[in-house]
Amino acid sequence: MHRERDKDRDDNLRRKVDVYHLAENLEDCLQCGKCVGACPVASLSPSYNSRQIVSDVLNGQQERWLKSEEIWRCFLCSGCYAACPVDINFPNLMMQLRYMAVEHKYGLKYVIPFKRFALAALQDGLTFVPAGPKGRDRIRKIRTDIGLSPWPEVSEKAREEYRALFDLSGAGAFMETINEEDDKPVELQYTEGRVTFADKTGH
Amino acid sequence: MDADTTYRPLFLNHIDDSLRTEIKRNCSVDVELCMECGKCSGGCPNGHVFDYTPRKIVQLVKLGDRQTLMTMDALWICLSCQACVDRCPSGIDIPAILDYMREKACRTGAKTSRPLVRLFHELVLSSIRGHGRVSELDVALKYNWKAGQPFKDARLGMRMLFKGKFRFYGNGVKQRAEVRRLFEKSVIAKDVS
Amino acid sequence: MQTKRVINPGERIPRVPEAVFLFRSCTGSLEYPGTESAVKETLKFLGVEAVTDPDQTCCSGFLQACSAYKPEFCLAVTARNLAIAEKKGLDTYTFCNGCYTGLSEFSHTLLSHQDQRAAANELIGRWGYRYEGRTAVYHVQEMWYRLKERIAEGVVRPLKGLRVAAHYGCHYLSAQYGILDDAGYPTFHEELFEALGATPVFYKERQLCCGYSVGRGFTHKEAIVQPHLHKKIKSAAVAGVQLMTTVCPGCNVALDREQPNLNRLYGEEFHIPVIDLAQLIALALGVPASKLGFAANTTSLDHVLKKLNCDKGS
Amino acid sequence: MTKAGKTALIIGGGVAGMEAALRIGQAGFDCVLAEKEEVLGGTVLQLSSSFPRWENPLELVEERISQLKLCGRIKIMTATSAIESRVSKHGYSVTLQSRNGETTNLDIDAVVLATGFGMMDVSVYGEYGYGIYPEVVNSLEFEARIKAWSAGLGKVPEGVAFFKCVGSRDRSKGYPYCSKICCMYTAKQAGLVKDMFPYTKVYVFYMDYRAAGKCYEEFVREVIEKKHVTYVRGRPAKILPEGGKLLVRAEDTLIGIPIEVSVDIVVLASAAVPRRETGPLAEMFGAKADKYGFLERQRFSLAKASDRVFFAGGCGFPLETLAAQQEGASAAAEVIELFAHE
Repeated sequence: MHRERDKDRDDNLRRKVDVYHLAENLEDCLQCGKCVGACPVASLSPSYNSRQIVSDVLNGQQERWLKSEEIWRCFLCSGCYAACPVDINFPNLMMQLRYMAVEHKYGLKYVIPFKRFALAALQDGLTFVPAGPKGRDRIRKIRTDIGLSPWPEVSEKAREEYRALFDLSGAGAFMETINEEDDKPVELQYTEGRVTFADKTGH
Repeated sequence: MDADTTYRPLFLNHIDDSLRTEIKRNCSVDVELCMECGKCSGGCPNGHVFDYTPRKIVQLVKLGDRQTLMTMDALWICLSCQACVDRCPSGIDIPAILDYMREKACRTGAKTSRPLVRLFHELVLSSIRGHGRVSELDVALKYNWKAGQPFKDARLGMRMLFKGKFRFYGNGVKQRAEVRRLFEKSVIAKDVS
Repeated sequence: MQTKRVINPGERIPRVPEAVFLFRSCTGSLEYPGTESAVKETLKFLGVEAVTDPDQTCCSGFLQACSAYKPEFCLAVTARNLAIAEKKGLDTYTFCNGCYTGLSEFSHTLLSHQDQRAAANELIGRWGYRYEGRTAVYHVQEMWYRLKERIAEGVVRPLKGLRVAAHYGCHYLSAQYGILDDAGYPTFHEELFEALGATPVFYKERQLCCGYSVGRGFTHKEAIVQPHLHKKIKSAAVAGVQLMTTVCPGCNVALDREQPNLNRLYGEEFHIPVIDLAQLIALALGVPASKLGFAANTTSLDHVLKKLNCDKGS
Repeated sequence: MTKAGKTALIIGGGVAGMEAALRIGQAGFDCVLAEKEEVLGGTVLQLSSSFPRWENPLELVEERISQLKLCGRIKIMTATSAIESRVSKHGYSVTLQSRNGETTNLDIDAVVLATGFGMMDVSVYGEYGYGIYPEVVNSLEFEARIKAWSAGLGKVPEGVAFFKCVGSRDRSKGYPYCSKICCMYTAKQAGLVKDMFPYTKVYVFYMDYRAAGKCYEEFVREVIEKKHVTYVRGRPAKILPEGGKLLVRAEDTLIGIPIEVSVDIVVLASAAVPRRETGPLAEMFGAKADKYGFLERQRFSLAKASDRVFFAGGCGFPLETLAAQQEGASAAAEVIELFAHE
């Protein structure tokens, strides 16, 4: 650890993070902490602190959250966004923070499990299709029993176009950059909330 | 996984003012005067390596979290340089709080991440208690022995010994008994033991 | 302050359409096919034609939120799917909060950023699609609430004495502006329960999310999701909830499938069946349980159905 | 010395309106003081104590009322509101209507609007459940509870939580401005609870306390240090009913941890907003209002809103009692100056 200096501060960080222009009013943040009070994750793992993450982005400090395990804990449930008195869309910010972390190869292990889903989805045009034939048969049976078509109709045309869009939009190239061997380790970075309070929690 | 290990938010109703009043009584420091401005943390020369900055230490006292105060890293890396007291607009003596919590930590045997600093601290104090002043040789030998590095600084020690910087006997001051009485009179001795 | 937050359903859907484009949800069609069936049955009862299209694909919002898909891809997919609805001249109705938020957020981005819309339209233009933003995105629950009286009139199997609790899910209410209820304290599901004759239960953690929304059920299951769900289901069990409804098949997966795991981990005896709101409505409207696909549920509904005097088959 | 022929109409008999009427009357001009309610005093009537001196504000009201009556040039019309106004030769011709329907026509030379401020309806904050849980009250309603307690009525609470900035400094569901007085009156109310019930836990959830005024900072510090009110820095996110109590969820932002606290009563310091009546009155007299509905003063003027129209007190912006008196006096000064030159 070192004392933070002026030169460590990236005044442009909040713009660099906000690639898709989804959290443009970040500077409005009042640091009031209403988001943390509303956060279901913070109530279980208090070192995840949305207010502190916003503060770090605004202060141009990326070291901590980039390498942190905390940013991967968010449920994106938007409770913070609903609570926020200045309507900062924190889930959208979080989404972009994660893309930035992935870009720096941090936390890839939290994306890799979805690679399988993604590749399967490309074949079917549907997400969450069971991998094995047994699961598929079960779905077919339930659907037939209740009078639906055995399988949700997704035309071959739709599937082809879906696959093509995947490659054309750059999503395919992005997915190829997510590999287990590149994964840089992340760990809990924030001291917020690491307070023991042995006998003072719960009711 | 045991349900009881699940973290739960701090429940303010369980917080009493016992630690706050204890600190007020024993250290004459009233943390309620704190205005949470953070000037103490900004000026702290070690603030960047503290797990809890001076401002947060005061906050911990307010919240009555003895456990964290006794086990935190900052307890043993605070230099007691008094910069925070000097700067505090309310004159809160944070090093006094830390002195008090250090003694409590030693006496209750709280876990620490800095056992060597604590060992040194204890040896210096016991040396003062025994001799009325710090006996360097006594402290250095005991420290190196207990820290498992008996030959550390041995050569330097020999040189100092030959030059008459160390003495084996006659280290103490004359009125040792008075110093010892001071130790016995200290509130912490009454409070903890 | 500029936009109204909570609006009345008549303002949201001024005229009940004759036909809607029903956006198929992957989870709602695969994990809980009963949801799809119940939505179609309820729309049929309300006299609204549900138009589907095999050319429609997954909304891709889930994998995007899991950081697996680039947003550019999802913007193009959304533009393509909505272009299909636009061609039919219909508004889009989803029966999954995830699809709702995916479609509405992405379409908002497409419509408010000229360059992103142009890029997406260029990608889908090669197959003759074009997205202009003429189709509005709704959740079917808005239709249920809009036609609450009509549904209440059609109840043939009143859910009398059934203690039902709502799980709103996050991704409809999180839109915050121009929605049916206050995200801070929503009650429109409870009002619907009353219309169906059931007893709504307000349990403590009613507004806690399901924890599964962005795949944390795969990456942080033990660390957070299970303690989180334990907190939620426990508070529902304490309040004496007999049945819980969702409006998002994704939430349904979390709340239903995790219960046996929670029982094992925490030594609990939770048994709160979780179904879709549409399934509950269809049940009250007299749709036979055999058409509602309760076989897909991990936490079985048998005792609830028995209480309502309808077997699985009837 | 009489200066007959000049009459000022003061609409609103709160502290600011009474002050304006008294000054104008004492300067020798005729005054009509119209108050919508049955009694004079306005918002201050509901208060149980004042900051920064812990005085009884009713004493001020009583003193002013007796002075008004003694003056001899002031006509007090309670339960009366202005319903119509026309521009006349020297000023305005105003129609006043009493609550039982009687109308009075008046020719006046100047008008002072002193309609005061109201409280925002905070039921838009579903997370706080105002209007759903009976023990969640706004600050003015809480003043009534304090009065009841000091009269020996009501149950002693085990815990009370005050939320500041409910609706103020909130661009999402409320207003972006700071209501200015909430920090002080919340400290006052919290201190009063502690005075009455020393064993009651009192929590004030705040973002910062804005105590800019003579003896204000000392007042808040006294409440914290001497009366031992617990100030918690963080905006609460949620109130849940639990076991007959209210569970508050928030963050202690000074240490960065989520906290919960169970209390009996939650007091919401609602944003101060313009009263409903202010808008139509402003329109009636051609006074300009800002985007929130507070009256705007003309450039470099203290109280002038338009020709022969002045305002004072909370209808311009929320303010404390002393400042309302000062604004009333300022408006009176401008009226007197106008009358003296004619």
